[in-house]
Amino acid sequence: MQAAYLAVIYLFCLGLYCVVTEKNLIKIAMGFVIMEAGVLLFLVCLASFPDGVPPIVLEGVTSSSMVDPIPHALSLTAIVIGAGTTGYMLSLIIRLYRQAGTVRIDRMGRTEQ
Amino acid sequence: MEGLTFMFMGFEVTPVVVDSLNRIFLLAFTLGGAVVLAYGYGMTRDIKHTLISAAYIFAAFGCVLAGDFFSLLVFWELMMVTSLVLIVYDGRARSFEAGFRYLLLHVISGVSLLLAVIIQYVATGDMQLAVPVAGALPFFMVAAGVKGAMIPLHVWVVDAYSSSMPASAVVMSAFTTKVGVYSVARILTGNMAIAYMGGAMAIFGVTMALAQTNLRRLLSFHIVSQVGYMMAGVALGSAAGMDGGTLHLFNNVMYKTLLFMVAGSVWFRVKSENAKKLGGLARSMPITFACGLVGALSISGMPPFNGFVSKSMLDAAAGAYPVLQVMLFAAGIGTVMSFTKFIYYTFLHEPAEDHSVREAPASLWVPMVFLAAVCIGTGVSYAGLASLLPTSTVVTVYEAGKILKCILVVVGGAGLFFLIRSLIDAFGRWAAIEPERFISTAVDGVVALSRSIMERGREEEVQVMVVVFALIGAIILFW
Amino acid sequence: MTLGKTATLAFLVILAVLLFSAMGALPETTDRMEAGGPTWHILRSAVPDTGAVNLVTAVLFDYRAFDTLGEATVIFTAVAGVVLVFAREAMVLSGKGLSPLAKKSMDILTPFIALLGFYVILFGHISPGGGFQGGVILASWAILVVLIYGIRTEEDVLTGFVKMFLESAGALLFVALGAVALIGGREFLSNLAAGFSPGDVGSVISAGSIPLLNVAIGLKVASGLAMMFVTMSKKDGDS
Amino acid sequence: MTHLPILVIIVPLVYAFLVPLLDLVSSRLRTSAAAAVAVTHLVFSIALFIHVFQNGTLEYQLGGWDSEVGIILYIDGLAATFAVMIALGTALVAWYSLDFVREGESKYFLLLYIASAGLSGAVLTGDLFNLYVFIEIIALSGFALVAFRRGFRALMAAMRYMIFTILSSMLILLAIAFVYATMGTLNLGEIAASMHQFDPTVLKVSAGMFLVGVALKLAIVPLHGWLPATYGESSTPVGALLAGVGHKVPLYILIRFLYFFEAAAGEQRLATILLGIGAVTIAFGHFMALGQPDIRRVLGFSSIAHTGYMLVGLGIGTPFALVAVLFHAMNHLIVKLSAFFSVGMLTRGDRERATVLDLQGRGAASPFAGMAFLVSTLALIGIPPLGAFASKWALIMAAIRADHIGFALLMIAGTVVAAVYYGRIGKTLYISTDDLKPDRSWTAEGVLYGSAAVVCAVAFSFALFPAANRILDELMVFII
Repeated sequence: MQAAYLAVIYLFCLGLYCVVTEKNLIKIAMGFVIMEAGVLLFLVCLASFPDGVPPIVLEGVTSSSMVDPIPHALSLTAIVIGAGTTGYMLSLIIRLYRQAGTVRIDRMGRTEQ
Repeated sequence: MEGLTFMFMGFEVTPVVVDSLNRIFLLAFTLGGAVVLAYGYGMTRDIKHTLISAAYIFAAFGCVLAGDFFSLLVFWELMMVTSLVLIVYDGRARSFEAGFRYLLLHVISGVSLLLAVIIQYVATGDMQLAVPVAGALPFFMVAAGVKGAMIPLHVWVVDAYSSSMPASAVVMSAFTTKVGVYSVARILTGNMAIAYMGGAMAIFGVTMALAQTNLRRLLSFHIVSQVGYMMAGVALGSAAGMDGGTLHLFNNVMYKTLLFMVAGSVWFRVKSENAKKLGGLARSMPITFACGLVGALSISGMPPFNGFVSKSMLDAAAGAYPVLQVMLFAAGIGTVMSFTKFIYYTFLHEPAEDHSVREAPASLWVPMVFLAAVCIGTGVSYAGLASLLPTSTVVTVYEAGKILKCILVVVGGAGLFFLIRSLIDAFGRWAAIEPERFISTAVDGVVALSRSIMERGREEEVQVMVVVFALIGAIILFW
Repeated sequence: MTLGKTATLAFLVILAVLLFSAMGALPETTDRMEAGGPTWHILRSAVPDTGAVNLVTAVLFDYRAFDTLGEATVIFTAVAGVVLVFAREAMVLSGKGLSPLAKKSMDILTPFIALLGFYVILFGHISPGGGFQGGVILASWAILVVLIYGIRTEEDVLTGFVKMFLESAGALLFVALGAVALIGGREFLSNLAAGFSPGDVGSVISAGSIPLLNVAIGLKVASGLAMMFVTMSKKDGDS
Repeated sequence: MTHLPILVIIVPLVYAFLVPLLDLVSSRLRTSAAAAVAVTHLVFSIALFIHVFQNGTLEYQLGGWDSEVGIILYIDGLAATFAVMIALGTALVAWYSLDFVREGESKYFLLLYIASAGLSGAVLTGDLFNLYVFIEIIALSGFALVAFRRGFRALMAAMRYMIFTILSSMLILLAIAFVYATMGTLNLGEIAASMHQFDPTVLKVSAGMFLVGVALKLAIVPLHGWLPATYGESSTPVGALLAGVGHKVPLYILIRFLYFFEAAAGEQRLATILLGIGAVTIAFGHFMALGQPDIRRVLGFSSIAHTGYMLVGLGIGTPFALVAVLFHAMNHLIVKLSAFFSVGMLTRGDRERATVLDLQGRGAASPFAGMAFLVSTLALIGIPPLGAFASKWALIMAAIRADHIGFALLMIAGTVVAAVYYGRIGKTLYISTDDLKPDRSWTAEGVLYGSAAVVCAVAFSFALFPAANRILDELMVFII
C-alpha cells in the first residue's frame, strides 16, 4: 500500500510541477491530467485491501471480502468531470493556438499587449 | 433633550433636537440659506443647481439639528456628497480637480467620525452627544478639523471655493465650515488645543489672504481666519466664549455670504476675479460697491456693524488668555489690511483694463442689500439676537474704549496697507504657491506606483507558482 | 533551470514528504470499513435496497445518483462551452477520410463496437460496466467514424434536431426519471421506494430505474464526448 | 413544500437542459422562459428561506436515503441565507441579460442557468463530494461564460481562470479523499461530529490543501492572479455574476468549514491567520485598484479588498462579527451587480472596452447609467443611506468590540483609498469634453431590461439600510 501511495504522490507532484513551470498550454493540460490521475489512484487505493474482490454480489462472495464501492463510484464521477474539463480546456487551447499561432502562454502574453 | 426619537440599528436615534446651543445656528442657517438660494437661482437660472443647493442646506440643518451621533454622522456624509456635486456642477476640469481633493479630505473626515462614533458607542453604550471618551477624541478632532478647516487640513476651503462656479461657492461658504464649528461647540468644547488652533488659524488666514490677488481665494482664506475666531471662542468653553463664538458665527454667515455675493456679482458682470485686473467698479456698480463696503467694515469689526459686537465679545472672553487675545488682535489688523486691498483693487483703484459694465441685476443685488441691512441692523441693536445665544449673556459692547480701539484698528490697518503695499505685493508673489497641488501630486504618485507594480506582475508563471508556495505556507501555518 | 523552477521543486519535495506522512497516518482500509458508515451499510444491504448486484452501480445510480446527475451536467456544460468557443468556425468541407480499406474495416467493426457498447450499458447493474464505460465505447465508435469517413459525414448527420437530441436527451431523461418519484410523493431520484420494480435480482430487467439511468448516462456520455470531438475538429472559417 | 430544496436546484437545471429544444421552437419562447425560470428560482429560494426560518433546519434525503448512506441536502439558516442571495443575484443578472443577449446566442442562458443551479446546489448540499461536483459545475460554466462573445483577450483570461480554478479543484478533491480515508463518510454533519478521529498530521495537511483551494476561488492575496483579467475581460453580466454571486460560494464554504480549520490550527491561531491574510488582502486589493486602467479591473480589485473585510470579520470570530460578514456579503452582492451593470451600460451594451480614458465624459452623455454608477461607487465607499454603509458600520463595530482597533483603522483607511480611485473614475466620467455630445444612437435608457435591473439593484442597496437592524438581529438568532 505504501508503494501505491508513493506513486500517488509522485503523480500528483509531477503534475503540479508541470502545471506550475510549463509554459506550453498543452503540457499544462497534461499536467492537470497527471495530477488528476494521482488523485484517482489515491481514491482507488483507499478502496482496496489485500485479497479484496470486486464489489459485485455473486454466489460464494462474502461482503467482508469485497472492496469499498464508494471510492470507485467517486472516482468514476471524477473521471467524467475531468474528461469534460480537459475537453473544454483543449478546445480553448485550439482556439488560442489558431489566433496566436503558438501554444506557449508567455508568447501569447506578448501578442496580447 | 427632547425631540423626535425612534429606534434604528439597535439604538435610539433623535434626528431633530432644538436646544439653547443650536438655535442661533438654526437662525443663521435659515437666514443665510434663504438668501443664498435666491442669489444662486438669480445667478444661474438653473433649478437643478438650486435643488442640489437646497439638499446641501438640508444636510447642514440635519447636522446641526442631530440629537445623537448617528444622525450627525449620516447628515455629515450627506453634506459631503451634496457639496461635492455643487463643486463639480459646472463640469470644468478645474472644478473636478478641486472636487476630487475635496472628496479625499472629506472622506477622511467622514470615516474618522464614523470610527469615533463607533468607539464612543462601544465605550458608553449609547449615542448621546456627549464629551468623547479618550479613545475617540483624536478621531473626533480629525473629523471636526477637516470640516472646520484647521491647519493644515484647511487646503480644501481655498481650493474648492475658488475653483468651483461662483454660485456654488456662495452657497457653500455659509455652511460647511460652520458645521465644523458646531461640532466643536457641541462635543469638543473646553479644549484649549483647539482654542489656540483657532488663534493660529485666524492669523494664518489673514496673512495668506493678504497675499492673494484672486478675489475668491482671498475671501476663502478669510473663511479660515474667521472660523479661527469662532473656534477660539467655542473651544474656550466659558459662557462668554461660547456666546461670542456663536454670535460671531451668525454675523460671519451674514457678512461672509455678502462678500462672496459681491465677488460673485463682480464676476457675473466682468467675468474676472483677479484683483489686479479689476478696478474702478465703484462708479459702474454702486450698489455692489456699497454692499461690499458694508461687508468689509463688518468683517473688520468697525462699529456699528455687527462684526464689532462679536469681536468685542470674543476679545473679552479671551481676556484670561493673553496669548490668545494678542493673536486675535493681530488677526484683526490683518483682516482690515486685506479688506482694504479687496475694496481698493476692486472698486477704487484705476482700472487696468476698461470695464464698461452695468450694475448687477436685481436678482443679485436684492439679496445683497438684504444682508447688508442685516449686518447693520444686528450691529446697532444686538440685544434681541444675544438672547438667543447659548447662555444668553447680554454684554455691553458700545463703550468708548472698545469703540475707539476698533476704530483705531480699522484706520491703522487701512493706513498700514497703503504704507507697505509694495511689500505685500512681493509677499504675494512669494506666497502664490497652491498647497492643494501637493495632494494631487501625492495621489498621482501613489497611483503610478500601483500601476508600475501592476505592469510588473503580469507574468503568469510567477502567479501560478505562488500556489505551491501558498500550499506549503498554509500547511506550515496550521502546524 | 531557473530559480523559480528550483524553488518549486524544493517546495514540491517538502509537499511530497508532508503528503507521505499524512498518508502513512491514515487508518487501514479494512478498519475504516468495519467501523460502520455508508460502506458497511451498502455492502450488507445494497441488494435488497436497490436490486443491483454491482455495488458500484448501486452507489452511482441509487445512493449517490445526485452526483451522477451533477456529472451529466458537467458533460452537458462542457459540450455547450466547446460549441460556444467554436461558434464562429465552420466545418471542414474537404474531409475525404482514409483509404477504402480502412472504410471497409470500419464497416465490419461497427456492429461489434456498438454491440459491446450497448452491452456494457445495459448490463451495468449486474456486471462490471455501466453508463459511463459503455458511453465512452460508443463515443469512440463515433470518433472512429469521423476519422475514417471524414468530417463531412458528420455534418450531414448532425442536423438541428439530431444535434439538439444528442445534447439534451440524456440529461433530460435522467431528470425525468428522477422526477417520477416526485409525482408519487417520494424524494427526487428515489428508486425502489418510488415504485420502480426490483424485478428478478441478477437479471437484466431488475434494479428498478438503475438500467434506465444507465441508458440516460450512456447516451449523455457518448453524445457529449462525440460532440466535443466533432466540434473541435472544425476549422477556422475565416482563414 | 417538502420538495422545495431540490426544486431550487432542479428548476434552473431543467431549463438549461431544455434550451437546445426551446431553441428549435423559437428564441422568443426561450427568452421568456428564461425570465419565468429566474423568477421561479427566486420564489422557491425565498419560500425555502421562509420555511427554514419558521421551522428550523431542513434535511432532504435524495433518493430516500438518509444521511448515513446517501446524499442529503442540508439547509440551515446559513445555507438558506446564501441560497436567497444567490437566487436574487442570478435573477438580477438574468434580467439584465434579457436584452444583452442577441439572436443566436442561446448558449448564454444555458450556461447562466447551469451556473445558477450549481451555485444553489453548492450551498444547499450536505455532502462533501457532492459539493465538489457542484464546484466543478460552477467552474466549468464560469470558464465558458468568460469566453462568451469576446475576443482573444477573453480567451486568454478564461484560460488563466481555468488554470487557477482546476488547481483549486484538484487540491479540494485531494483534501476530500483524505477526509473520506479518515472518516469513511462524506456527510458534512457526521464529519463535523467526529473531528476527533483525525490524525493531527492528516488534519493539518488536508486542511492546508482545502484552505488553499478555497482561497484560490476567493482570490485571497497572493492567490488572486486570475481575478483581474477574468473580471476585466469578460462580458459585463458575466463579470457581475462572478464578482457578485460566484464569489459567495467559496465564502460560504469557508464559513461552513471554519470548524475544520479550527480543529487543524486551534482557535487562536486560526483567528491570527484569518486576520493576517485579511489585512494583507484589504491593503493589497485597495492599493492595486488605484493603478488599474480598466473599470472592471478596478471593481475586481475592490472585490479582493472586500473579501479581505470579510476575512477580518471571520477572524474576529464573535457571533456579531459573523453576522456582520454575512450582511456585508449581501450588500457587496447587490452593489457589485449594480456597479457592473452600470459599467455595461456606460460601455454601450458592452460594445467597448471599459478603460477609464475611453469613457471620458460618458457620464454626462448617458446620465442614467452615470447616476447608477455613482450611486454604486458611493455604496462601495460606504456612504449613508446605502446598505453598504450599515454593513461597514457593523464590521467596524465588531472589530472595536473585540478590541481590534488596528483592523478598524485599516478598514477606514481602505475606505479612503476606495474614495480616491472611485473619485478618479467619477472625475473622468463627468469631466466635460467638447467633442462628446449626448449619445442618441445608443442611450442607456434604451435598454429596457438592463436599466430596470440596474434600478432594482440600486433600490436594493438603498433598502438594505433601513432594514439593517432587523437583518442583523434576525441573522443573529437565525444563524448562531
